[in-house]
Amino acid sequence: MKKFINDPEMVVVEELEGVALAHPDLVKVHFDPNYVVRADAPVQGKVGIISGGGSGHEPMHGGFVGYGMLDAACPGAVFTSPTPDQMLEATKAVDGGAGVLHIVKNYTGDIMNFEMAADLAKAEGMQVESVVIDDDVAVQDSLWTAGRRGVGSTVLAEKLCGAAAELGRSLSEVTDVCIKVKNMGRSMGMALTSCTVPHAGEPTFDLPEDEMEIGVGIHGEPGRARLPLKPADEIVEMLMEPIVSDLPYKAGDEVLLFVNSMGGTPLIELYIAYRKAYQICEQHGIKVVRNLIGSYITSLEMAGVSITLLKMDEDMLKLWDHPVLTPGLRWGK
Amino acid sequence: MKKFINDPEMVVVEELEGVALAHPDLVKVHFDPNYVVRADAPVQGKVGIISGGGSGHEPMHGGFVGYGMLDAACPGAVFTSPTPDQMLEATKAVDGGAGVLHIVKNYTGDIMNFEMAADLAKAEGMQVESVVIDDDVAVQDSLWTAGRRGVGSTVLAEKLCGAAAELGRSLSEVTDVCIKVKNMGRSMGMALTSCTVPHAGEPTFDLPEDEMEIGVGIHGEPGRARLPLKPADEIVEMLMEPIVSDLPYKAGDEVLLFVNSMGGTPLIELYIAYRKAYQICEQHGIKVVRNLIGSYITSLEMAGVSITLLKMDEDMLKLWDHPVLTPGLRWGK
Amino acid sequence: MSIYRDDTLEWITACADVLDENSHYLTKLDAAIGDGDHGINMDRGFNAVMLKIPEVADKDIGTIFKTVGMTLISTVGGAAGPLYGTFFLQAGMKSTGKMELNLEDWLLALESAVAGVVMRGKAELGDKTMVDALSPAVDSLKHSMDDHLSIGQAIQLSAEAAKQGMVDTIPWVARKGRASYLGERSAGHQDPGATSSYLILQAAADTWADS
Amino acid sequence: MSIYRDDTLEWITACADVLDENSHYLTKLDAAIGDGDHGINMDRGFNAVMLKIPEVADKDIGTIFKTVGMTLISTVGGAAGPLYGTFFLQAGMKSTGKMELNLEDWLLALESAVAGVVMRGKAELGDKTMVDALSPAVDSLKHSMDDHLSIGQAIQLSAEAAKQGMVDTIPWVARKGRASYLGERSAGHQDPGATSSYLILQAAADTWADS
Ligand SMILES: Nc1ncnc2c1ncn2[C@@H]1O[C@H](COP(=O)(O)OP(=O)(O)O)[C@@H](O)[C@H]1O
Ligand SMILES: Nc1ncnc2c1ncn2[C@@H]1O[C@H](COP(=O)(O)OP(=O)(O)O)[C@@H](O)[C@H]1O
Ligand SMILES: [Mg+2]
Ligand SMILES: [Mg+2]
Ligand SMILES: [Mg+2]
Ligand SMILES: [Mg+2]
Repeated sequence: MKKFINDPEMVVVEELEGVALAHPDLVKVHFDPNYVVRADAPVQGKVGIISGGGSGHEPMHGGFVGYGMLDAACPGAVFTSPTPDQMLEATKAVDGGAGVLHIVKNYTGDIMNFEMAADLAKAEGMQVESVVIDDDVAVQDSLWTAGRRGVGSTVLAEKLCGAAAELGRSLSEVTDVCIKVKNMGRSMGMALTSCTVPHAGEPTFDLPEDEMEIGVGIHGEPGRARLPLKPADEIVEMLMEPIVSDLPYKAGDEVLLFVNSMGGTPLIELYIAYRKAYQICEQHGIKVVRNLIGSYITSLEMAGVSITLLKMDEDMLKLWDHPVLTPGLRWGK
Repeated sequence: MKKFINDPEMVVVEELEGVALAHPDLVKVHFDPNYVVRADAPVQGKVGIISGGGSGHEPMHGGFVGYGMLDAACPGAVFTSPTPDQMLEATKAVDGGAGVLHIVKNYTGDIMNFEMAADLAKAEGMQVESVVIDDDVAVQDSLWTAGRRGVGSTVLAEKLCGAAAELGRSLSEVTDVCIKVKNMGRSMGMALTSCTVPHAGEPTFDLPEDEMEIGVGIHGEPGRARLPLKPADEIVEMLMEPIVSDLPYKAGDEVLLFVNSMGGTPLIELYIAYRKAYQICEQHGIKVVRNLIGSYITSLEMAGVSITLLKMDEDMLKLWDHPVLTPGLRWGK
Repeated sequence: MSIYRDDTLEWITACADVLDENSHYLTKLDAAIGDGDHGINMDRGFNAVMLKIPEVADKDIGTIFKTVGMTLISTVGGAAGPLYGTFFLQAGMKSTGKMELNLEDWLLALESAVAGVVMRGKAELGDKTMVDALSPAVDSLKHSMDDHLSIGQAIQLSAEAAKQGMVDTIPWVARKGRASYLGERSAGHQDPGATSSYLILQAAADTWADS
Repeated sequence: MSIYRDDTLEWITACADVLDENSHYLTKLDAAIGDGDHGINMDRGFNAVMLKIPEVADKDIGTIFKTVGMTLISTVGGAAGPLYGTFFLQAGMKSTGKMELNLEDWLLALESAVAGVVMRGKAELGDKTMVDALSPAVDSLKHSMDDHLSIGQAIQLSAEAAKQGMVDTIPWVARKGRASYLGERSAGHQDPGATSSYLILQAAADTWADS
């Protein structure tokens, strides 16, 4: 394992220390329980927005705390959902009297831990809503399984809900925005290499030089299929087809196209992916009206790409364009 | 070689096509000769700022074209400096009558190609200044060698000069800002893994599982020494000591601390590096007043980290904080 | 014969030991069909438990189990944290004020613990989760009660039932938890949570063999 | 005996071939002490040259060499682009209007070409660059002139001198170009640019052996 770390045990804490030193103007970091919270929290009268999940997906979620996005983020151990006390304390810290929205990615652990936290917070008299993001079309959806994983749409939900809250919308209105993202967003990812959980010390999976994992999860969960390595354009087709046909996205739809690096894939390759994804949208008559290209929801150093489409309406465009000022996403401020 | 590409020959062109599709509001991409230029170029009466170099360092330089930073960027083949016709055409395209500054990284190829372009541009009656950035303390400086390489300070120079030009400063004033960055910035990098030039198809160097390359160049040039892999904090010390003692940075100095990923190192590890670098500054009484943390000057998918210190004064702070609106760096707009 | 307060403390210690020893093994199982952290998660949780236990070592069994549960909830995270946390919390509820447990007490505690896991995780038998190891253990205990076996014998049989349940998960397709994302590809792998459940119940059997 | 226009075209084609064949080798040399692209750069440049050459194949040698130079400048990039570009531009200047070159013409062309490289790159003998192969070739040509050798013989000797110059670079510490960043660690490696220079001059010797 080759990582730029000290002790595997200390990775999350030391990273959070770095965040605290780097962005004191934007965020405060609370330790034990661990959460990252807006420097000016709680914002009175504003709906508070919280997300969280295992570490190793940076900048998600801690990097999205700040004006116009999250009020707090709860980082768990690497790839392990955080514990209820983190979410409870964070919820208390951001509650400005207008209620708190929990944006949860659909993983059994995240669901259960957030559920316990929400129960505890409600028991203490707080108003809490939860929306579960489950946009990964790599996974077959069914009432009988854990359902789809939450991936790229989460970043977009955090942005749009953050803007809605900033605009003074109510908890139920902000929740509706989140549900819209949940309903209108679809994603799929793939890996060229495995990631290595620091504590585990060896790659989560073995991927021979000439193979790739299509439909991989952001924790290195195996995907739909292991296939021979293909040129970028073919891979993008393999990702786009299930995405487009799932919602389905149709001619005339306006979308945000989000091309994401799993961590180890550099920007030069992302633009090659973006180019092909854009062309496929064009072929379908789908209009790309906004985009996001970069490392936003990662899997440690895994090489790979994920693509998210989000169908946009006028309100969502307005919320997307609203200023945001966080360590990981910043414009207009 | 595992890359998300189609044909190694087409990497740069396809990436540029992606950039063109992704950011038509910010930039135009010109092909043959290849350059990325501000959508609104030339800005009349404003000093034009151009940089360029081999591709593979994204977002540098093409990702820094836009309001408040570069007017144009000339991408060469991967790790190969661009040709004079690219710089000549780009210079013409951005000349708004106030002259053009070429920000050149100190590599023999970049120097010679920019030199030829500047000669040609001057012959056509344009006013051109050039500043060569050579901030890499890993390399011994001497009159008898090619001197130090240009690395991280280049990004900072592009930001500060871009702001100065936006504020209406003259070519000689903008050039002075660039010279100040050249004089006040120092950098050093290291690699955990090699990068692979697409065309070459195999890693530029072999680095065993338990070794690292200290002082590596952004083209995978071997560095000062190959050493056993160490914990992050020790590595940061090995990078910071030569940087701090070179200028030297002294107690009371105000600096911008730039912690950069070589491409394959994820954000979680960068914050661990930032934490230690900040602490070392503190120990020296050096005050970190601004920072930049992320993948800004990369070496394809190389895993590794580089650190840049830039001593700031009041004017530089003002220029740093000035709005910037480019694909790769964005705030205030 | 009874399980005394100190026996439960011994069991918790044995759990910590066996999970530490098997941390890598559990993680490998989880890497195959999950995200490769189950062993790390359980080890982290029981390390925290071992630090917490001295504070309540002189309390009743209910308090001890509840403390284990609360500690697991706030240190394990992931799916296993709320599930094993609920497991011990529920066992603790049923043991409130008790300084010793007879076989019926233990059955009620375990039954309630497993019911808590099912309520929290909504998994059914055959979904390829820890429930597939836990549920058969409860059933086995019930039979042993009917057959008037000793606690030691009964608990050994219940651990064996858990083991069988664990092994049964191998060919199944997961329908709950992270492994369910794999669909058919989850078949052929033993469920890590079922494995840790077996280890925990086997630790009870080993610790209480003479009860 | 003379080098005719068609001989120069043949030489350029031979350069393209030999650089294509040795692209991987040159790149490996460059990977050791540079950035691993020299072979790719030269190959890209001479591929472009081969596309351009037909347009000027009926012109004078000066035009042909200048076209090679301009094409290399606008397609090679890196250090080698301006250097080899200047090399052929300068050779072209000295051959303006000529349809054939005698030994003295070739000497003047090569001398001017190498002077152009030195002017552009400011490298001195012993800096471990292409100059270390090119300069000895010029010196050798001068001696051959004095010794009244045939063009074919003279050019073969100059290629041998280039080869010796190339081999001489191995133990040296680079003082120019990317390899200079390595300091002492550049010793023990043959300079890629000196190698391509030798290959180019050897291609001339092979092509013009009977001139
Ligand atoms: N809904 C559920 N009900 C019961 N057990 C579950 C459920 N989901 C997951 N599990 C158990 O949790 C185990 C995984 O735990 P762990 O790896 O620690 O959590 P995570 O999947 O969050 O990484 C699985 O092997 C399975 O036995
Ligand atoms: N200043 C210089 N003068 C002469 N030759 C040089 C100089 N700098 C570099 N070279 C030559 O250029 C070669 C490297 O070319 P190449 O790899 O194509 O360019 P780059 O170093 O930009 O990648 C070196 O091996 C050396 O022979
Ligand atoms: Mg997990
Ligand atoms: Mg090069
Ligand atoms: Mg797991
Ligand atoms: Mg080179």
